[in-house]
Amino acid sequence: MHISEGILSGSVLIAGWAGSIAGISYGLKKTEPEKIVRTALISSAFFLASLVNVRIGPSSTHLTLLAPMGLILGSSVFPAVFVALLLQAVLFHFGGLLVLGVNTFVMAFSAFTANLIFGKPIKNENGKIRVIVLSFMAGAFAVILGAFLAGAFLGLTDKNFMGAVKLLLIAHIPLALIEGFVTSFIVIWIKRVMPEFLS
Amino acid sequence: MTGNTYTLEFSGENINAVKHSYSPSAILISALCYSISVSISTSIYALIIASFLPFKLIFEKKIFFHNLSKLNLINIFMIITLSLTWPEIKSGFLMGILIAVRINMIYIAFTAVIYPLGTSGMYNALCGLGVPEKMRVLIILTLRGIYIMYERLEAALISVKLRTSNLHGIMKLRVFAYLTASVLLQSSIRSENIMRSVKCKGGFNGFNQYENKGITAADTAFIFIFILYSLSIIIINYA
Amino acid sequence: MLEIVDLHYKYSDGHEALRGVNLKVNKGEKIALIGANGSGKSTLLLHISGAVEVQEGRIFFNGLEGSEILRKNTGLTFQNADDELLMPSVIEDVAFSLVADGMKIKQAHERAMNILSSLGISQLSKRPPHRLSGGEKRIVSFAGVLASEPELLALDEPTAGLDPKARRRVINFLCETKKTVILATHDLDMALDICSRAVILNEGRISAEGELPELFKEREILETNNLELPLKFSKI
Amino acid sequence: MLEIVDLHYKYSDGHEALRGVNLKVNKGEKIALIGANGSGKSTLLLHISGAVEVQEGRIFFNGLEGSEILRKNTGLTFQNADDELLMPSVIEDVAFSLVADGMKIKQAHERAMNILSSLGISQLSKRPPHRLSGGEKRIVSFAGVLASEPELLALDEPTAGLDPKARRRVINFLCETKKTVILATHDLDMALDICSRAVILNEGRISAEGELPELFKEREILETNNLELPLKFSKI
Repeated sequence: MHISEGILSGSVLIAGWAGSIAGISYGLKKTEPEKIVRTALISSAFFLASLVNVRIGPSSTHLTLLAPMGLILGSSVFPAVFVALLLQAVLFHFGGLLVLGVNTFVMAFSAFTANLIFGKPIKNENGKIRVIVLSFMAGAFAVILGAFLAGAFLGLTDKNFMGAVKLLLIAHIPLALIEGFVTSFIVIWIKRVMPEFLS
Repeated sequence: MTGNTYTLEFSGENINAVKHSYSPSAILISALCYSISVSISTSIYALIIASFLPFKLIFEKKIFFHNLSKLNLINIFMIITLSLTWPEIKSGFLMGILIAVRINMIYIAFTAVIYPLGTSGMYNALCGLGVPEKMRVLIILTLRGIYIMYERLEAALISVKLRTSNLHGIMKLRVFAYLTASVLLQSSIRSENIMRSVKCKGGFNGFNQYENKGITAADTAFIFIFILYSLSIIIINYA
Repeated sequence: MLEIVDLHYKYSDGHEALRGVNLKVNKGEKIALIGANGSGKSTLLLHISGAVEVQEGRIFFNGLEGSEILRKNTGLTFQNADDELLMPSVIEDVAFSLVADGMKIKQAHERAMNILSSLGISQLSKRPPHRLSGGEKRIVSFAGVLASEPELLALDEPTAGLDPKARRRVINFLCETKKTVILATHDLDMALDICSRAVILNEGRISAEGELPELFKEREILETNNLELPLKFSKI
Repeated sequence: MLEIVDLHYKYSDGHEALRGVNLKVNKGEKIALIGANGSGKSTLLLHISGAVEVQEGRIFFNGLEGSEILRKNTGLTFQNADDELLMPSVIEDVAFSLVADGMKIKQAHERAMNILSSLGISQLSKRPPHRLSGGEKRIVSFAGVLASEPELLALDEPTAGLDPKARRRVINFLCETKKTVILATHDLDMALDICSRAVILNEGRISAEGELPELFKEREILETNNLELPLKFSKI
C-alpha cells in the first residue's frame, strides 16, 4: 500500500497532504507533552519491527502492523506514522517525499480507524476467544482499508488504474490474514503482560 | 545469513552528510518544487526540459546506480502490470513508461540533493519551515529510539534463532508477534526513563538546537531559479 | 547543603518505594548509597534531582525547597547512559540543559565544547551517540550533567556494564571532582575508592549509616541488608 | 569437546572482530573469557553458540562441524536478559524451545517445571517474565537455555547490573553446574570464583591464557590487556 513517487496527479497529492496534515495536527494536539517521549519510542519499535523480513513459505514479507499501532498509539498514530515514513525516506531512500502525505494518510487513517472500531471492544473484552477474533478482525481490516485507500488515490488519478487496483486488493488478502494473526497474538500478549498498554 | 526465519533489514544512516552552501530549507523547497513539476508532467517536451537537472546531477555526483537499477527492476514489473490491466495494452505500456521516467528523475533529484542532507539536515530543513515543537521532539527521539531499540531487536532475533531451528506457519507469526510485543514493552520502559532525564535536563526547550540562520540572499536566488525552472516545465507541459 | 526530612514515596501501582528517609549531606561530601535492587536508591536519587515531586516529607537544598531548586542545582545521571543521550550528536547533547535554560545555541555549544575538552573527549563532539562505546557514553553523560554546573551530582550506577579500564576512568573522575557526590551503586569497592560515608537503604528506609571503610567491616550490617563483604576485605 | 582453529570474523562494516582465535575447551571445564569492550568476546560467543556462520577458520564440537551442531549442543545467554524473554509467562518461556522443536506442550511444561524447581524458582512459573526483577530474569533466562539440555553454556556477562545477592546466586549456580561453561565477563572476581582457566582476548586475538588464579597475579599481562588487578589481590 506504499505508493511510489511519480504516479499520482497533483490534486491527489494535495488531497493526501491535506488529509494527513489534518490528522497530524489532531494527533499532536491530543498527545500530551508527557506522552511525546513514549510515542517516539514506541513508534521506533514499530518502525524496526516493520523492517523484519518474515519468511513465509517460499517468499518473505514485511508486516505493516497497522492495527497494533492504532490500538496502542490511538490518535498519536498520525504523527508517528509520518515521522516513521519520513525517516524511512531519509535513512533508506525508500518511499518518496511528495507522496509522503498520501502514504501517511493511507496508513495512519487505517490504523486510526481500526482503533476507533475495535479499540474499545478489545480493551473491555475478557473472553480469550472473543479477544482473538476481534483483534484478528482489526488486523485484517486495517490492511484491507489501507489497500482500499491506496486504490482510491490511484483511481482518482486516472480511472484506467482500476484494473491494477483490483490486482492490488487481491494481493493484499494474504497479508491481511497474516496481519490478523499477528495482531491477535500481540493483543493477547499485551493483555496478559501489560493490559494498561492499550490506548 | 541464509535459512533464518527472520532477517532484519537495517543499514543505518550515512553519517557523512554533505555540507551544502545553501540552507537545508532552501534545498528542500527547491527539490520539492522540481519534483512536483516532474510528477505532473505528461508532455514529452516538458520531460525533456525536466531531464536537464538529472543529467547534470548524474555527471556531477555519484548516483547510486545499484539502487537505480533495483528501482527499474520494479518499474519493469509495474509497466507489465499496467500494460495488462489498462483498457488498451499500448496506452497502458506508454503510461508505465511515463511513470518510470518520472520515478527515475525524482529519485535522482532526491538522492543527489535531499538525501545527502542526512537526518540532521532534514531536521534543520523542517525546523526552518516552522514545524511545531512537539513534532521536532518526536522526530529526534524516534531517531534515537531506532538506534537504541535496534540493538535490542537484533539480540532478540538472534536469541530466537538459537532457541529454535524450525518455526512453522502460525507459530512463526506468533513468535514474531511476541517478539514485537517484548520490544514494545522495553521501549515503553525506556521512554519513562528518557522522560525523567528530559525533565532533569530542563525540559523540551533543549531540543531547539537547529541552525536557524534564516534564508539568505543566496538561498532566495537558489529557490527563485528552481521555481522558474519548475514553472517553465509546467508551462511547457500545458502549452 | 542537602537535607531530606521524613521522605515517603508511593508509586501509582501502590508500591511504597520510600518509607521515611532522613538524610543530611554536607557540601563537598561524597556519599555512597548502597542497597539491594528495589531498596529505593533510584527513587531517592530521582527526588534529590527534582525529577519527581515530593509526596510526603521535605527536601531542602541550601535551606530552599521545591523541585525547581533541586533541578537547577543538582545533576542526575541514569544507570543506562543511553536513556539520557537525547540528541543526534554529542555536542548538542552536552549543550541540552543550557539551551533548555535559555542560553543561545552558539554560546551553549562553546561551553559544551569546553567541558568536552576538560574531560579529554573533544574529538567525540560531532559523533552520534549510537557510535560511542559504553565508557564513552558514560563520560558524555557526565559532560551533559556538568554543563549546567550543578553543585551536587547524583549518580545511579555510573560503572554498570563498563569494562575495567572505563570503570577506572569514571572512578578517577569522581575522585578528583570537587562537587558534592551522591553515588548509588552495588560496586562496594568503587564506593570505598570514592566515598567517605555510606548510607544503606533497605526497603525504603535507611537501615545503617557510617564512615567508610569502617561500616563495610561490620559483617552483620552487610548481611542483614543483603549485601556482600567488599572484595578488598576478603582473602583469597 | 570444543575446538576452535584460526577463527577470523569481519563485520559487514569492515571491522575485524576476530583475527585468528585458537582455543580448546575440554568437557566439564569452566573457562573465563576476559577482555576490554570491543576485544571480540561477544563475537566469539556468537560463533560458539552457532548464531553466526564461520567466515574463516573452523569450529569443531566433539569432532563435528557446522552451526546447526553448535546450536543444538550449546546454549547462549545474552548480557541483557530482557532480550531473550519472549513468552507471556515464565513457564512458557522456559518451555519455548521444546515446544518449538515439536515436543507436546504438556510434556514440555513438565520438563520446564522440573528445571524451575531445580533452580528454586518454581513459584515464578505463572508470572510474566518481563515483570520480574533483574536477578530473577537472569535465572529464568538460564532456565530457558537449560531446557534444551545443551552440553556447553556460553554466557555473556551473566551478572551485569545485578545486586550483590542476585550476583551471588548466579555465581553459586555456575559453581554447582556440571556443564561446560564459557563465561565472558569483566568481573574478574567472579571469574576467580567459578573458573579454573582464563583466556584473555585483545583486539580479536588471544593474548594470554592460563590457569587461575595464577594468571591474574601477573600484573604485566593484565596491564598490557587494559585489565585491572582483581580486588582480591589488592589490599586496603
